[in-house]
Amino acid sequence: MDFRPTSDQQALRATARRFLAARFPRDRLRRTVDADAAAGADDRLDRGLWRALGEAGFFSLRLPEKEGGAGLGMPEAVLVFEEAGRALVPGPMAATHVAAGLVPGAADGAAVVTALDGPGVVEHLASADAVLLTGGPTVHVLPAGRGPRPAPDLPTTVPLRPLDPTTPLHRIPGPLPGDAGQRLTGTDAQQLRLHATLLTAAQQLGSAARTLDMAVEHARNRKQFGRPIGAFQAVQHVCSRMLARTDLARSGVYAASVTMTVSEVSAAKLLADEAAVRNARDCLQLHGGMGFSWEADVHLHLKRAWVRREQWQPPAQAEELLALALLDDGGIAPRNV
Amino acid sequence: MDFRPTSDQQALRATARRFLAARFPRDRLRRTVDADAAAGADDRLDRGLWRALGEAGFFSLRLPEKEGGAGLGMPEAVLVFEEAGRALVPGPMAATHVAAGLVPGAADGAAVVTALDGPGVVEHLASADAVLLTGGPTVHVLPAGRGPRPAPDLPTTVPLRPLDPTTPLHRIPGPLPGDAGQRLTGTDAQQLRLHATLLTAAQQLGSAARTLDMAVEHARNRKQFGRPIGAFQAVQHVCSRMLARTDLARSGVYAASVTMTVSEVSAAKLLADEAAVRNARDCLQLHGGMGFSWEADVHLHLKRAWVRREQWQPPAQAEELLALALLDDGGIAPRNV
Amino acid sequence: MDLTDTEDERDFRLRLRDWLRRTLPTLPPPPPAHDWPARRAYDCGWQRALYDAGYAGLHWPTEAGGHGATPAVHLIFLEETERAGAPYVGANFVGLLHAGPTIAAEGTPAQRARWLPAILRGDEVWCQGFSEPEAGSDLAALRTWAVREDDTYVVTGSKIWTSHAEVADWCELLVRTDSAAPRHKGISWLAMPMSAPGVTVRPLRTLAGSTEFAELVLDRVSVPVGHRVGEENDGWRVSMVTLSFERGTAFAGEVVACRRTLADMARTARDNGRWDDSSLRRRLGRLNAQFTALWRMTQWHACAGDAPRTGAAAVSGSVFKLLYSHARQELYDTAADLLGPAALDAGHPWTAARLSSLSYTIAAGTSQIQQNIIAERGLGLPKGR
Amino acid sequence: MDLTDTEDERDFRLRLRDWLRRTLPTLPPPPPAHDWPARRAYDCGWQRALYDAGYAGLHWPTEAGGHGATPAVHLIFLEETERAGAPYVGANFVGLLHAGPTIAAEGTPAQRARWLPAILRGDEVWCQGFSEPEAGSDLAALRTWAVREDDTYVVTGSKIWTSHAEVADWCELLVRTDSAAPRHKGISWLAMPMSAPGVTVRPLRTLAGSTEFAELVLDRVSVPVGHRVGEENDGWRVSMVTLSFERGTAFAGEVVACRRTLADMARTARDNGRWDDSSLRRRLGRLNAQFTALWRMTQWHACAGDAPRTGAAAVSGSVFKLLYSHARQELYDTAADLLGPAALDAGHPWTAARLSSLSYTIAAGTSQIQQNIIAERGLGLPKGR
Repeated sequence: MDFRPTSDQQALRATARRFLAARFPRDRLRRTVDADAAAGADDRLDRGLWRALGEAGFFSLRLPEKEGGAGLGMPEAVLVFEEAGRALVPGPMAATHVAAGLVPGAADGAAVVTALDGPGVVEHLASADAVLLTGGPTVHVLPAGRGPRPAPDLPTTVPLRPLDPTTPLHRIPGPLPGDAGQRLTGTDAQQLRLHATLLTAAQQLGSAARTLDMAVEHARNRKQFGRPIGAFQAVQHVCSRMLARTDLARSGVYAASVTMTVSEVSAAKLLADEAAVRNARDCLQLHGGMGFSWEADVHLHLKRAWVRREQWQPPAQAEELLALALLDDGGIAPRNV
Repeated sequence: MDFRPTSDQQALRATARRFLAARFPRDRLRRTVDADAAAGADDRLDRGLWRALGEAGFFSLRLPEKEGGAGLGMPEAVLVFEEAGRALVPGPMAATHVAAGLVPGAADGAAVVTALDGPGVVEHLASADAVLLTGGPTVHVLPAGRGPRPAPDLPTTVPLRPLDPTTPLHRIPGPLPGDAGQRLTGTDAQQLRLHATLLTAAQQLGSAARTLDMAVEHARNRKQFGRPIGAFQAVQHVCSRMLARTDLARSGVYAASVTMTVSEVSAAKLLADEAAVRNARDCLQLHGGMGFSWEADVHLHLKRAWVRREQWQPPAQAEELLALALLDDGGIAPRNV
Repeated sequence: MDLTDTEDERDFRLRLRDWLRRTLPTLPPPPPAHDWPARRAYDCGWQRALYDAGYAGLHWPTEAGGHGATPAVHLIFLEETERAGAPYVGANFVGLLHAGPTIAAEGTPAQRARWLPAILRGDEVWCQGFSEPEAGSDLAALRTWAVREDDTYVVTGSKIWTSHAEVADWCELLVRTDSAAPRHKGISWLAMPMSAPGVTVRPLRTLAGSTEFAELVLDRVSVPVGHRVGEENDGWRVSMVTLSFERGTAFAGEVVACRRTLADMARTARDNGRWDDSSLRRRLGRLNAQFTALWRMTQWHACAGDAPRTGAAAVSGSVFKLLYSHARQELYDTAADLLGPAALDAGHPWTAARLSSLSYTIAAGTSQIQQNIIAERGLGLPKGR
Repeated sequence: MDLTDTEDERDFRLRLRDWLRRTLPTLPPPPPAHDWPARRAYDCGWQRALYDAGYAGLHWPTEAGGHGATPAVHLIFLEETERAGAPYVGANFVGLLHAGPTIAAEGTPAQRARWLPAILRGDEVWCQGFSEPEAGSDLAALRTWAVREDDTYVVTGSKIWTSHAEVADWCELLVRTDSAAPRHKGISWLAMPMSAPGVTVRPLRTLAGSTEFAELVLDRVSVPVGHRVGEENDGWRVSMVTLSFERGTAFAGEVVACRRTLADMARTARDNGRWDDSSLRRRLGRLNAQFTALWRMTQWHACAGDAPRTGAAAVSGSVFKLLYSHARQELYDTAADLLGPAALDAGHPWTAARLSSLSYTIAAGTSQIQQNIIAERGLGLPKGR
């Protein structure tokens, strides 16, 4: 047993971070935010960025090498998705990743694939080429496209005024017809959901780690009452709890990427959702009035964390599943041998 | 409208505090604790104290003057019960108070009356002269007495090893026969439960106020790292939240004593339970190792608060009732005219 | 302890209710959220209607142009107007709740005559220039300075988080008039005309996407010395006299509104099926207890309004704000869980309220500052380190 | 990232499991909770059995009499013994987890030879004399002092919260040997024989009613200078070398036990009808997530055991303790809500555990202290005020 990332894994993470710093730096994020906010409901996911993410392997890295992938596993995918969460990369990252190898163009980022997981909301519908329907026992796929009815095969699509400015959403009220779209044969729907859930958790983890860094940086530099606010115990303790929450979520997310059991993935999502939302709230509170302004990034983390919390197993579902797992001895019985 | 206690009410509270300081000072409490802990399950409620409480009007103050009472109302009863909670007076105070005028001897403290409110536990059964059965649509009363079967008319009574050393408990598993005991005609069971619930909330409030005082006193005097611990922001903020919690509970308890609506009494109990339990926990934490010792009083407040939380409408019941009240507009519609 | 209306209070309540029933239907439709001049006109129209009906400055002293009503009567006013769905105080917030009371308490007779009637009639709108970018929670660290030249203060600096700046006539301004004095000394309180040359207003966008706040940039703005309220260098005390003036009841209307929202939430949950989830139901029940008690606490503070403010009583405003701001955030977090994915619609009023509620634990003293105040002034703990 | 056993680890696990299966049934029945001599005998018997089977000092260095096992193997040992329901380390806690490792790291060869084998064999029991009544969280404020007289330290003072003092042979003692030096200097580490004249042991009763702790009163107790480990006045550093030694994994067995308790709670809820309450179910689910992740964090710390301890990694023990102590309290609060009135029975094991869990956020550094450590050492925030 060696739970720590290998040196290859650490190098992969560092590469992902460097790639995102170059290809999606902060000013790029802010331009996206302002453009999207100005456009309103008009969806304009950056396809150049998407293709670059595809070329960098964000979607294909788990595909076998003969299918153009890197033959890596979920631990590696989780590490790079953590970096994507930290950089607040917009778009249906998890859906496109799990669609790689199933939907043409997903692996290399030529196609934007979004997903509808049960009744609820679907992100970036107007920019998408395809919609995965993952709420049922089998996975189906629908074509999607631009225009007033971005997914003509869906019964109703109601555009929302998006809470997170870089995540346009449509609401799909009510259940879908069971025969909607084309069935993807040979695909394990539960496995696909598990993967997407964990990749979403990894993004939440990255966001939580980033708001922790932002809070600590601010606490070191912002002076009030003649000293850095980080010298006040109230501020110190908030930062300490942010770190503890992030570390707990990280343990959960990394372990789930290794074991991929249903209950560990739920634990990972639950803890990462909580870390992302609460860290963003704490970061905002520590920034005071500045944190409440549009120009600060912290609200972007909070809003994205709120969106991801509702995607791929919201907390209430995760908690119910984790409770049930206790009755089955949920991973407590010896497993290692 | 003048929500503040009148000068008569303030004088009554001051009298109650003086009476308890003289009749049930701290060393008396500690002797009771040690004697009860030594005796184990053997119940020995102090009947001298009980009669003194009766003579001082703790049980009779709401009875009409012609029945030997003071003709006062629930606001006055709440103020003196707050003092009893502060002093940690042992015994079934609320049950004996609501039995005054219904059960002979309750009003003047000659009789100890305990209660069983639905299936659950009953306190001081072996010391009691009578047991009120208040869980049904009508109120019934049973004789009680000493010995191995302290309440022969109850189906089963299981003595517990009491969590709070001064509150011996018996568990009564399962529902009672509907015809148990003697029915008290002319008694409104719901009113009686409301009164007992609010009086219990008042005791919780007094306990919360007391542990706040203890915490503040300790924070002023205890020195660590060369200064009083009350100069540390972490300690200051814990104390501030204790005060806020206590004030909120006080607003709820006092208002309920005036309006006596079902939902305000539930709100009072819920907030006072929370204030009593959480203040005791915070007080214990601030006392460090000292707080964990038997000699400190803080554990007595915590344990009594835990017991009272289960009595007369535990939080889950109060919350469900308060939720339902929202659907009926729960006190939000204009009422004053 | 008494929570029922006296005969006078009942008469006032019935008369007010009757007036609201007759008056509210005659109001024009509320203006769009981002049209500030229209909002000013709407808010001032409502203030003028209150003035004409004898409800303006209800609890201000008569010598300040008010009616000298008791705090209880004032609370009835706040309660009934909110229940009836009357307009908010809006653009007149600073004039009625802070600058006005400050002038009433500390101004000269001439200053009162100049400014108070216009506030009460809704003729002039005030904004507040206290906060600065570098002086957030540490208000006394403010740097905007005034140099006295004959009968004029020449003011330079910047202020932040100023509401209604675009449409205000006056700004109550704290400036440093003695840079050598200790932090809390050397500050003066000035009434600055917003039309003065050198005043630039820049809108500030909040995370909710709205522009209700602005930044003021002041470049050698001349303010006559006669516009100073209180003594030179005594402005900190002057502003504090009323900073806690209304803390106990400033949120009275909001608490009434939150209780109505909570009942709406319960009905929504019943209709959308979430009511079957006991964990959601119990959160709603808990919030009901909290907001019921917060309303009772508001009544308590109103009744204790003129009691000596020592010990814990002196910090009751801080206690209330600490509790209320967190309860309000919890309310809208619960609304989001109740709505599920529908809460991701920024157009939903509960989602908009959820965003704006994030400022409640920050503005007008963060929760951290409130807890310092409670600990040191209310509980007598040693000065924090 | 790998969480599966290597071949060696699997062999070790299977061999241990087999040994436990054969050995545990041969143990005598556990002694009554309050019979300390019997408990000592029981705990030392178990330690002797471990020693004979080659499991004592598993991860101690071989030169200290250990087996030099990897942290991962040690963690397997903790996990399997807990799962099998083996006895706890009990009376040997201080010897095996603190005094022993301190002597191994800082003692002379002669000191190691004198004390370590007896610890590993379960022949000698140690207790800890660090805390003092006036020096709680502020451990360095300790006042117990030692005066050197020739080859002897004469020690006077008192210590508190000492476990197993009644049955211990030795006490690892921090004393002040230079009262003029700054707080953290001037402290020395001594091994004090508990049989020495002048040592008085007074039982301390906890709020749980138990007497597992004692107060030590030391009245001119002679300790040979040769019983000092490390240099004179260097005792603070000596004790800190190992105070965080095991923090990352010290609670490994407890986490395994908490996960078993949690599964028991779920079954109890299913049997007593409380399972129908979604709010309780969801709390159980949440605790499952927390304890699953705490177990994974324990494994992480074990694997990172010999990594450089800088930045956040240096405070991983504090992070774990902060999270675990609160999760444990939440676990038993949830158990109480699950039991309802039955939780008011002090005889119920979950109620007893609820009471003892109250000390977890206090002992060995309060949660407040842990948060200071994380902020200053882990996050590099300025020294707190």
